[in-house]
Amino acid sequence: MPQPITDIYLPRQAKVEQIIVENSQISTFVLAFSDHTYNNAFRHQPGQFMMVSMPHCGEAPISISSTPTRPGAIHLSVRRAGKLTAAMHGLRTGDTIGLRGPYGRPFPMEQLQKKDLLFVAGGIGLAPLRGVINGCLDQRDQFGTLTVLYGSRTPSDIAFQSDLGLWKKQGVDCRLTVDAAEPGWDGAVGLVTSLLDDLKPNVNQSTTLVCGPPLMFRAVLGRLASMGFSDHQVLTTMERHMKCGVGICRHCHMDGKMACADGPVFSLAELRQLKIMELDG
Amino acid sequence: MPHTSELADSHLLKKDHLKGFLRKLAKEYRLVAPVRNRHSDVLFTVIDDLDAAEIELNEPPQNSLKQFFLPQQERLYTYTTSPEGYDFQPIPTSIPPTVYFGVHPCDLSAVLYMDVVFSRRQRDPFYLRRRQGSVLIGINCNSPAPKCFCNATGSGPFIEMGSDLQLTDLGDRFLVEAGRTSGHGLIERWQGFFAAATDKDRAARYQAFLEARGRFSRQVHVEQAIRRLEADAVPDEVFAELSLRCQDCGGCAYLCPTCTCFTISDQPLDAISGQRLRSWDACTFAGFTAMAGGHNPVQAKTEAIRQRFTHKLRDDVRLTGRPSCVGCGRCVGICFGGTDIVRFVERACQGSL
Amino acid sequence: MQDVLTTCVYCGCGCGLYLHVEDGQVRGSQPSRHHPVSRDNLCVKGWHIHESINHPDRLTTPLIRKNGVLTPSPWEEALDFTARQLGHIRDQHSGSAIGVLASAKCTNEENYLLQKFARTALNTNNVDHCARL
Amino acid sequence: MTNSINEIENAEVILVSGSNTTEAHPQVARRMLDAVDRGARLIVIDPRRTRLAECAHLHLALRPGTDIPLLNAMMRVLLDEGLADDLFIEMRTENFLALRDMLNRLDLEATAALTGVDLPLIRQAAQLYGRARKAVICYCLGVTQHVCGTENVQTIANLAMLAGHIEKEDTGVDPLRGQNNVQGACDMGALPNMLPSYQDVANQDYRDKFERAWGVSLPEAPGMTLVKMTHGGAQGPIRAMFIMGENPMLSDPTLNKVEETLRGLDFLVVSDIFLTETARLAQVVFPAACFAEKSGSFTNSERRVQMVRKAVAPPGECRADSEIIMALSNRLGYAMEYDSSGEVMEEIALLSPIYGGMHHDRLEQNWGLQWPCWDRSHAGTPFLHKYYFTRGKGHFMPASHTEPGETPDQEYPLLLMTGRIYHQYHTGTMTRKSERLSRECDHAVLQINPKDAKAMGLRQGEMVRLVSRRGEITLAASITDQVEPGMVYTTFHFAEAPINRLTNDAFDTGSGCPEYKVCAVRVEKTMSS
Repeated sequence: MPQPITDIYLPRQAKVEQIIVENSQISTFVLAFSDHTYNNAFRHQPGQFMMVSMPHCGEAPISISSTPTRPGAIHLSVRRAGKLTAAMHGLRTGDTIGLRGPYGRPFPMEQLQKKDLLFVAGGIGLAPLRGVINGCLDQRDQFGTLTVLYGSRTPSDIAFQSDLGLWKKQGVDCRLTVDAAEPGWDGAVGLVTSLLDDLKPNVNQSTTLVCGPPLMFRAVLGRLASMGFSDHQVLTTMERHMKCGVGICRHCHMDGKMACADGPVFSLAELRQLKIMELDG
Repeated sequence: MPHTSELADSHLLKKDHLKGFLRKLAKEYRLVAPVRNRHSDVLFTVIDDLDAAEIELNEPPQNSLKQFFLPQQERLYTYTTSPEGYDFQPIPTSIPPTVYFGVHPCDLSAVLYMDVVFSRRQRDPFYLRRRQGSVLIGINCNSPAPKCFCNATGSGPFIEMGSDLQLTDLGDRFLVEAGRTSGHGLIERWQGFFAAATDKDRAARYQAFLEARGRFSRQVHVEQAIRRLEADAVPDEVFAELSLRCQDCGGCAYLCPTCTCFTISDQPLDAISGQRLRSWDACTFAGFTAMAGGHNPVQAKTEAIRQRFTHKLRDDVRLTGRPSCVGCGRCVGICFGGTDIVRFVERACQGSL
Repeated sequence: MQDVLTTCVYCGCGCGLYLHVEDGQVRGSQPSRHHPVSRDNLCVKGWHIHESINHPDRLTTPLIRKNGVLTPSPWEEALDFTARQLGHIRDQHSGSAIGVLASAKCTNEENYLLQKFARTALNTNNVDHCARL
Repeated sequence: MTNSINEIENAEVILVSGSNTTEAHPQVARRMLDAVDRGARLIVIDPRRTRLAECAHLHLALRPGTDIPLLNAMMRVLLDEGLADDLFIEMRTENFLALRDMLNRLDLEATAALTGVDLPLIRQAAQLYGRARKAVICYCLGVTQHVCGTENVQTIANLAMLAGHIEKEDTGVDPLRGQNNVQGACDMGALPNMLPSYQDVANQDYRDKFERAWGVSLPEAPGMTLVKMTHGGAQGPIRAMFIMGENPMLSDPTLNKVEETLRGLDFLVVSDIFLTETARLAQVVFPAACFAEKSGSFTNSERRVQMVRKAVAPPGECRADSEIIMALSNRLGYAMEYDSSGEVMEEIALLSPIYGGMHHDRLEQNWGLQWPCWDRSHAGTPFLHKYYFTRGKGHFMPASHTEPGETPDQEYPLLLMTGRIYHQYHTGTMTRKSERLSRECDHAVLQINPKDAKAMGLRQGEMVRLVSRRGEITLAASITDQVEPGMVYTTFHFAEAPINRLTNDAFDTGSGCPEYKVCAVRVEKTMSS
């Protein structure tokens, strides 16, 4: 007898509870499933993503920027890039969208326990790391020192400012840099790699989580290697075009791996096995 | 390949009675078989009138079973937006229980591969609702077609698994082997059509296999290409040369019985409603990997072509132990620029033995 | 479920292709293997020809401009109105005040009928199509 | 085409001129590349380094509009090196002396310089072509869409006749027809000067024949061409138009003039499957059935007449164009009663000699028939000009260089060429409805050489304004060495960047073909960048 099959592609309705404008291009959408029972039971792990549906726009993968330690709401931080994300930026509180997930291999939180964690991000790249950082803060005694290096184009492009402020208050070493200064900016100017120069991490005790555009990514990897980080101590999350989210449709192929199901979180050691543009240029 | 079927449950069906048997099946199942139409093309076709259909078991059909389990374009949901919210309604599809008759070993292997793709990581509801309740009746290939190379991919010309019933043409009769419980059930149900096969019949099957194996018109060194890919020994120039010739038609992927890449997209019906479609896609298209905003992690055609061949001949071997090219030859000779898998295998193996 | 052989409309090559019909809708296309032009393959346009056939943006009802707006109207009204307008101009000016554009995308039979219509009913040789584009 | 498409793969030398074959005629390109795989030599004449040019043995990147001098130079080489086919010229042609005299007067160096192609390359091309036993020339709109299009075509014919490369299987001159049934529309007499089957409307005998069959008297004077009809202006002589399945609001040159003309009409009726840019201007729009919803026939580029079959019912209230035409004709006092498209074809066969043996029952069998097909016992004609040319002997028509209607100057320093792209068809009415085709290519780009881009400080993908004397559009720059410095190229498929607002309405007086391949433009940076 044919068994009933769960419809893995069916989006569930979720309501926009709050919109946090992070900068002119990035907003964080605080969402809850309309089905309260489902919403209360929903759990994810940091580094996973949701497939988001918007009317007439199809679906796109968006990484979850909230931490599972604060259940009840899903945060999706979204940069305006294409048709679907542009439509999301037109959402208002109370509107509904479609969600399915969570999908993908998360950050290995258990392996990170007791470690000093160094987060390096550029632009929207801080979104997937935000959930990890907040998770660490919620279980502060399980992790070592927390350092966040964050690069933006200009001071007014600096996103997640309220998070950065809260993190600083809770003892996170947050350091910012911009590509181009504006009047009133007295912080660092230059690539995020330059912030690494000032750090003296206990490399053996540390793991680095990197997320940002390909150019930044490559530059940071070079710098980390010269600081003594091994490829196993560097984690990242990959961005790819996705359609199914569950490892079938192959749009997110990475030399034999699927970013959606084998990733999106990979260690640099794993990525080195693959021919991918992020590493080969 | 063992010289007799591992499943000793074998029977005889006289060719004279094939149509009678199919007529019985057609009463309880939808019947699909390769039919030569009035334009002389052979297509897997839903047979409504058994007497009018010219079932063709020699020339391989131009389409495969892919389009029955993964249609070229399938409607998944309708959606509406209203003040109450944004709501998806699944589109119900009732697929009648279907007998797929006259399936060649390459296409049977392809179905087995698709079963893995659509249930390994997640059970794909849309594939499975079409696949469940299907009965596969295979036919071994006594005379492989000129473009065939299933001998090189381990998926023919005879096959030991994958079908419910497996037929071998022994001249005036078919040797029928029941591969699965459902196959035994079919034979039991209509046992009047079948006689017990003797060792002589099984010997005749083996003889047919030996002769078929000798009838391939080309040697395609698939295993060697697999080894070269695994050793990363295929020069970049091979992919560059092939990519210059690729004309971006997608035909190789669309005709391929194991190319299962798909896309999901929305088609608005009006301002507040629409439908979500799933349709075939091809990894050689530039837009296959392009992300919102224009960035494309596959930056050159060369890389797309590399992905196509490494997926079939390296990644799937790692995953399932065998290539997902089943040697059916459909993509051979149809490429606008001559970038087919046989040419790739030739180029990849150049200068090595 | 049915596959109907027809001729592609996307260039002068004239591929033979099958339209795959399911539930009264065209859901796919595939080349004819033995057709002398298509020879078992289509270009990317031919492989996606079904997407424009069953597209929701298709016109489905006659439109008449009413108060400046193209408004859905019954066939009889649209045909009567058109015939009256064309007849009026033909009779008042002459057939040569009417221009008729046939189509390189329509069938031979339709092109034949349209030029015949122009030359007989409208009494004009002003009939052409974008042959040179 | 004088040959069949499949003959191309058997040629020894293929000379392609003004055809972006891989993009516009993929199946023809497939035969060319197959031929190359079998050892054939491929020569491409194109100002741009197209994909086909990349696969070619010789690429002659001529200056746009210099086809005639280039071909004349090739012919001179044939003469000088004894590669002319004297026997063929003697037996099958006339007026050779005029051509020979013209060629002998030619200054070869200066002619080559005019074309911008190195003389040794021209010589090599001529030798390859001249020495081949089986050679085809394929040409397309890159040859015809010039003010001297007719002379360009005649010069190609001169070259083929001089080398004796015509009249045989796998050998000939093959104009590639762009649209799916442009051949058929011409054959059917959808032309202002021709009745069906190219029977001249000015000829009393032909008119008599049709008047007897149709039962009315026919207008004698040839009608107006499309460009004349659509460019008459608001107060032009045309007061009403009936447009069936065409979109001149995107496809015709100098669109501003087209829009003025169409808006100025007393009455415009359009029959189409989508609400096109042209239909938006109409007083009445008829919803037409598309090709999958009706039966009939198309004629392809190799003159093959093949069936179009109904697969599904038309959506909503759509009707086939034939039904619409009949309903209007009946209302206008001319009775038309056909029960089927097959009945129409019977009338076509009756009145059009080249379609004389074409009836639907025959077209249903095999793969249609190639015209001429004189009667029901005739098997059709895979290649033309066997034993004799249609007009008797092949007539050499010497031609010399004609400057384009507009050339770059200080104010408009760049030369604009327009054409087609693989993923879109014509005005995009159908192809742009496809999710996949749109994903692969959904906007117009302006190809510009890196040198010119650098001089202007353009970045890849930057939006630029393209300006000609007739209008301007905005589109994205695509920096590529596919185009030479001083040239830019784009396509006409996209309503957001209607390039024909810019193109010149200079046209070939011989054919009425607009000069889409050459006009003068300049590129400006947009404010936003």
